[in-house]
Amino acid sequence: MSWKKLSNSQIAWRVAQDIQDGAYVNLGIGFPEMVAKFQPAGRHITYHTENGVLGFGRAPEPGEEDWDLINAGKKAITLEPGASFFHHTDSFAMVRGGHLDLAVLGAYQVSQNGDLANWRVGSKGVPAVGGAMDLVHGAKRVAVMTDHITKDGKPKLVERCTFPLTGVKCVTRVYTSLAVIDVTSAGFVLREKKPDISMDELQDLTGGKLHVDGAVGDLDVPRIEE
Amino acid sequence: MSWKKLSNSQIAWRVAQDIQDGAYVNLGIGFPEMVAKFQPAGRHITYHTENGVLGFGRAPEPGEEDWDLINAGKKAITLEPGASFFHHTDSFAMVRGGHLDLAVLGAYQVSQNGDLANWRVGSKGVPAVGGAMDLVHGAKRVAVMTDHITKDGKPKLVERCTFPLTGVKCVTRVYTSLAVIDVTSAGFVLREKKPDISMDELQDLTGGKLHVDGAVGDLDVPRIEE
Amino acid sequence: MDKTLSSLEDAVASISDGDVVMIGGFGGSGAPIEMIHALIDRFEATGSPKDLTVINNNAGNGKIGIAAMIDKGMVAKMVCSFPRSSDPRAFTDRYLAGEIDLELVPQGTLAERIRAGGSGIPAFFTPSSYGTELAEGKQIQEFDGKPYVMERWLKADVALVKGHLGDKFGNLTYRMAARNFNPLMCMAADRTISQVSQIVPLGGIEPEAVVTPGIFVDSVVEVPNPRQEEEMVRNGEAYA
Amino acid sequence: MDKTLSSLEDAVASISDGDVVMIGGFGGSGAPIEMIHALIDRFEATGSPKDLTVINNNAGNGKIGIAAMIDKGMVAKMVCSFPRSSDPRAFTDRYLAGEIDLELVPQGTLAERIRAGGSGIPAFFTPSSYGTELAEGKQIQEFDGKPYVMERWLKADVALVKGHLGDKFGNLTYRMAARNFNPLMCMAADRTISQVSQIVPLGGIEPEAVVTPGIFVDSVVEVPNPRQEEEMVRNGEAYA
Repeated sequence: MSWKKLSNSQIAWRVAQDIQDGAYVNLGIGFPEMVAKFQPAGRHITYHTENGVLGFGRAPEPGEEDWDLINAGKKAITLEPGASFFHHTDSFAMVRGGHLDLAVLGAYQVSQNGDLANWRVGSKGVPAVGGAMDLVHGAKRVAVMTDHITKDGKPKLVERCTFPLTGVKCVTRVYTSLAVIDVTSAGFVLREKKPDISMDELQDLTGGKLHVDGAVGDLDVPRIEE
Repeated sequence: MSWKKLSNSQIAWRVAQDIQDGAYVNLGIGFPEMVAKFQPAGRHITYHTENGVLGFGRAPEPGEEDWDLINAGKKAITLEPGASFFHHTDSFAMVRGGHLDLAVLGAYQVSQNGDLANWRVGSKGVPAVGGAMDLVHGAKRVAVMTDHITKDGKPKLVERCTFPLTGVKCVTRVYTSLAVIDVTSAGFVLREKKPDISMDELQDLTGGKLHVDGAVGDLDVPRIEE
Repeated sequence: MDKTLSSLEDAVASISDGDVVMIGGFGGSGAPIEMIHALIDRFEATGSPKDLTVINNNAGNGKIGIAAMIDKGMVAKMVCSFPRSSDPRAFTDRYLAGEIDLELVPQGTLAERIRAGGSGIPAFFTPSSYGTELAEGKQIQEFDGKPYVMERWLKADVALVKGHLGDKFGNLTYRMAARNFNPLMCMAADRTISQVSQIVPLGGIEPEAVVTPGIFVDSVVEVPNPRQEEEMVRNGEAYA
Repeated sequence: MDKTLSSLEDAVASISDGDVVMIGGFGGSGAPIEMIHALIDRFEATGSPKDLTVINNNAGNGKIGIAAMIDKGMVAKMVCSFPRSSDPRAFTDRYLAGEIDLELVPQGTLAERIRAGGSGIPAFFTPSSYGTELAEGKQIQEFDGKPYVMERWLKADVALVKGHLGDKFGNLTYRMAARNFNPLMCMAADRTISQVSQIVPLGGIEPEAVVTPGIFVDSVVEVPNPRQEEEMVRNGEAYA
C-alpha cells in the first residue's frame, strides 16, 4: 500500500475549489464546515445555515460570542455585510425549493444510485436527524465529503446502503480521501483519483463498480497545516 | 304589507353591535365595509384586509391617498397605531388558520345548511372570486349581511343554493333587512325579527323553514342618516 | 457578486416567448409598472415575448401595465383570482372573444400555491373552494372528518417584482401594502427580477429588516420615484 | 386591547396537565428560558402542569430549560428533530429508560408542519424523508414523476415564545437568529404567550418591521435582560 489518504482539511480544500463565485451554499454540521476555510480568493460565496441566517462569516473571537447569532451546529458566528435573518420555514424553503446551489454533507455510506446514509448507524441510542433529510433534497448539487473507507477499512461507497437512509437518489458528487466521484444514472463515475493509487487498488476499496467516462484527473491537493 | 326593511346602514349597525372588544375582523368588499362606521364606542376592533394589512382605519381625505396603502377593495386606507404589514400567504394564514374572530360577507344566497353563494350569479361574463372562497373558511364566525329578499321579492335565504357556491356549510349567522338568523345543524334558527313583521310574513319571505329555539328578540335599530 | 442591472431594457431581456411570468402587485399596489412597460417596449420592437402566461392577482386595469400587455396581444393566459378592476375592458374583451385563457384561483390558494412552488412543496390541502365549481376534478381528502381540496404548486420562468429598497445581493424590502404577492413570487420563479425605488449599499437594509433574502432574487434594477398604477389609471393614461 | 401581563407567573398560569406545548428556540437561541422556569416553579408548587407534550427543535441541554422540565418529570413526550445537545443527559436517560416518548421529525418538516397548523393547511407533501424509516406508514404520492411524503399539520394548546420587542397588541420582533421557530409557533397554538426583552408603546415597532403580527399572540410579558441558555449551560447552572 503505497498510497496516502488526503486529510480532512485536504478534502475540504478540494470541495472548496468547485464552489463557484456567487454560489449559495449550505455546509453540514461538523466536517463539512471546514470547507469555508478554503474558499478561493476572489470568489464571493454566501453561506446558509438552516436555523435562519444567510451570509454569515467566521467564528467570533472567544469571549465575543453573541448566542443569538449561531449556526445550525449551535456554534457562534458573525455576519458578513448583506446578511439576512428569516424564520425556519423560509429557511427550509431555500433548501427544499431548490434555491441553494450546493449542500455539502458528511456520510456513513453512499450507494451507487445516490442514496445517502448519514444520520444513524443502527437502531440503538437516541435518534436525531436535524436538517439532514431536508438538505439532501432541493439543492442543485448535493455533495458528500468523506473518508473513502471506514476506520476498519470497509468501503463507504457501496452498492446498497446498510445503514438507515437519509435520502434516496440524492447525492450528485462524492469527495473522498482518495477520489472525486460523480453519482450518475450509470452509478459511480470516477472523475479524479490520487495519483499514488492505482485503479485496481481504488476499486478494491470501493463497494460499487467505478465507471470511467472520459479522462480521470489527478486529485492533487496542496499540503495543509492541520 | 305593513313592515319596513332595514336600510343597508341599519343592517351594518346591527352587525357592529355583535363585534366584541378585542376582536379581529375581516369585512368583505363593498356593503360589509360599512360595519366599521358603526363600531360601538369603547371597543377596540382590529380590521384585517386580505392584501396584507392588520389594524387599518378610516379612508384618507381626498388628495391624501397613498396608493401603496390600500385594502382588498383597492380603496385607500390609513393605519391605526399598532398596525402591521405582511405578505399574502401570511394574510391568508390568518384567514384559513382560524385567527380571525369574524368575517362578514355579502350574499346572493344562503342555504339552510350554511352554504353560501356570493361570487357569481351564472356562467356568463368574466368570473372573479378574489378571497371569498378563503374567507368563508377559518374565521371563528362567518356572518353574512344581506337584504332578506332579492329586488324582485324572491328569498335569499333558501333551502338549497341555485347560484354557484362560494363555500359549503360555512355561514354561522345571517343579518338581513328583516331578521337575525343563526345557521345551525337544525337549519335556520330565528334570533331576532323586526317587530313590525309577523312570523308568518317572515316565513313567507324565507326559502327554508325558520326554526325558533328560545326567545325571538326584537330587531330594533336606530334611524341612521344615509 | 453584483446583481444590479443598469437598465430596464436589460432587466426584461431574457424573457422568452411562451414563458410563465409572475408579476407582483395587488391591483396597482406593488405592481412593477416600469418593468412591464419595458417588456412592452421590447415586444413592440422585436415581436417578443409573446404567448405569455401571466400570474397576477388581477388581470390589468385601464390601458397600462398588464392591461396594455393584453391589448398588445402578448398574453395567452392569465392565472388570477380577480380579473376585474375599475376598467377591466382589456381582459374582458379578449376573454369574451375567446382570445385569452383564464385559470381562476381563489386568492389565498393562489398565494399558497406560489409559496409552495418556491418551497419545494408539490401539493397541499386547503378547505378553500371545497364543494364549488373551482374544485371540480381536483383530489379531495378528509382530515379529521373535514373535506379538503388538493392544490398543486405554481412556478414560473420569470418573476417581475417591485421592491422598495434593494442591495446588490438582491435583498429587498417593500413599501407598506405593496408587499402582497411580491415576496412569494420571488421564491417561485427560475429568475426573479426586481425593480426597486432605491439601491442601497450592503448593510443599508438591516439583516432583521430584510423581507426577501437575496437568495430569491437574481437581478435588481433601480427605478427612482416609480409611478403608481392607480394614479395612472385615474389620469386615463395609456401605454401605447 | 392590552395583551401585556405583569408577571411570568400569570404568563404560565393557564397551561394544563396533558397540554401540547410548543416552545420556541433553536438550542438556546430564542429559548424563552424565564417562562420555562416559571412553569417549573408552578409545577414544583402545585404538581401541575404534567404529562406535557413538548414541541421544540431539540430536547433540552444541561440542567435548565426543557432539560430541567424533563428532569422534574413534567414531560411525557417530545416532538423534535434533534434530541441531542452538548449535555443531553436529561432526555437521554429518560428515553433509554422508556420514560419519555419521542416523535422524531426532520427539521424542515417540523417547521412546515407547524406553519401548516397555523395556516389551516391540514396536510402537505414534501420530498424530505422519502425512502427512510421516518416515512414509514405515511401516505406517498408521486408528482411530476417524483415521490413525496404526506405530512400532517402540527398544532398546540399553548406556545411559549421569546421575542425581542413587543407591544400591547402582541406585535413582535426577534433578535437575530433567535427568530427560528418562534414566529411559526405563534401561529399554531390556541394560546401564544411571549416573553419579550422590552414592551414598547404602540408604533414603537414600525408596521413594516413587525415579524409576528399581534393577531397570532395572546399575551406578552416583559423580561428585561433575558438570560442566554447557552451561557447558563456553559456555567453549569441547574434549575433545581
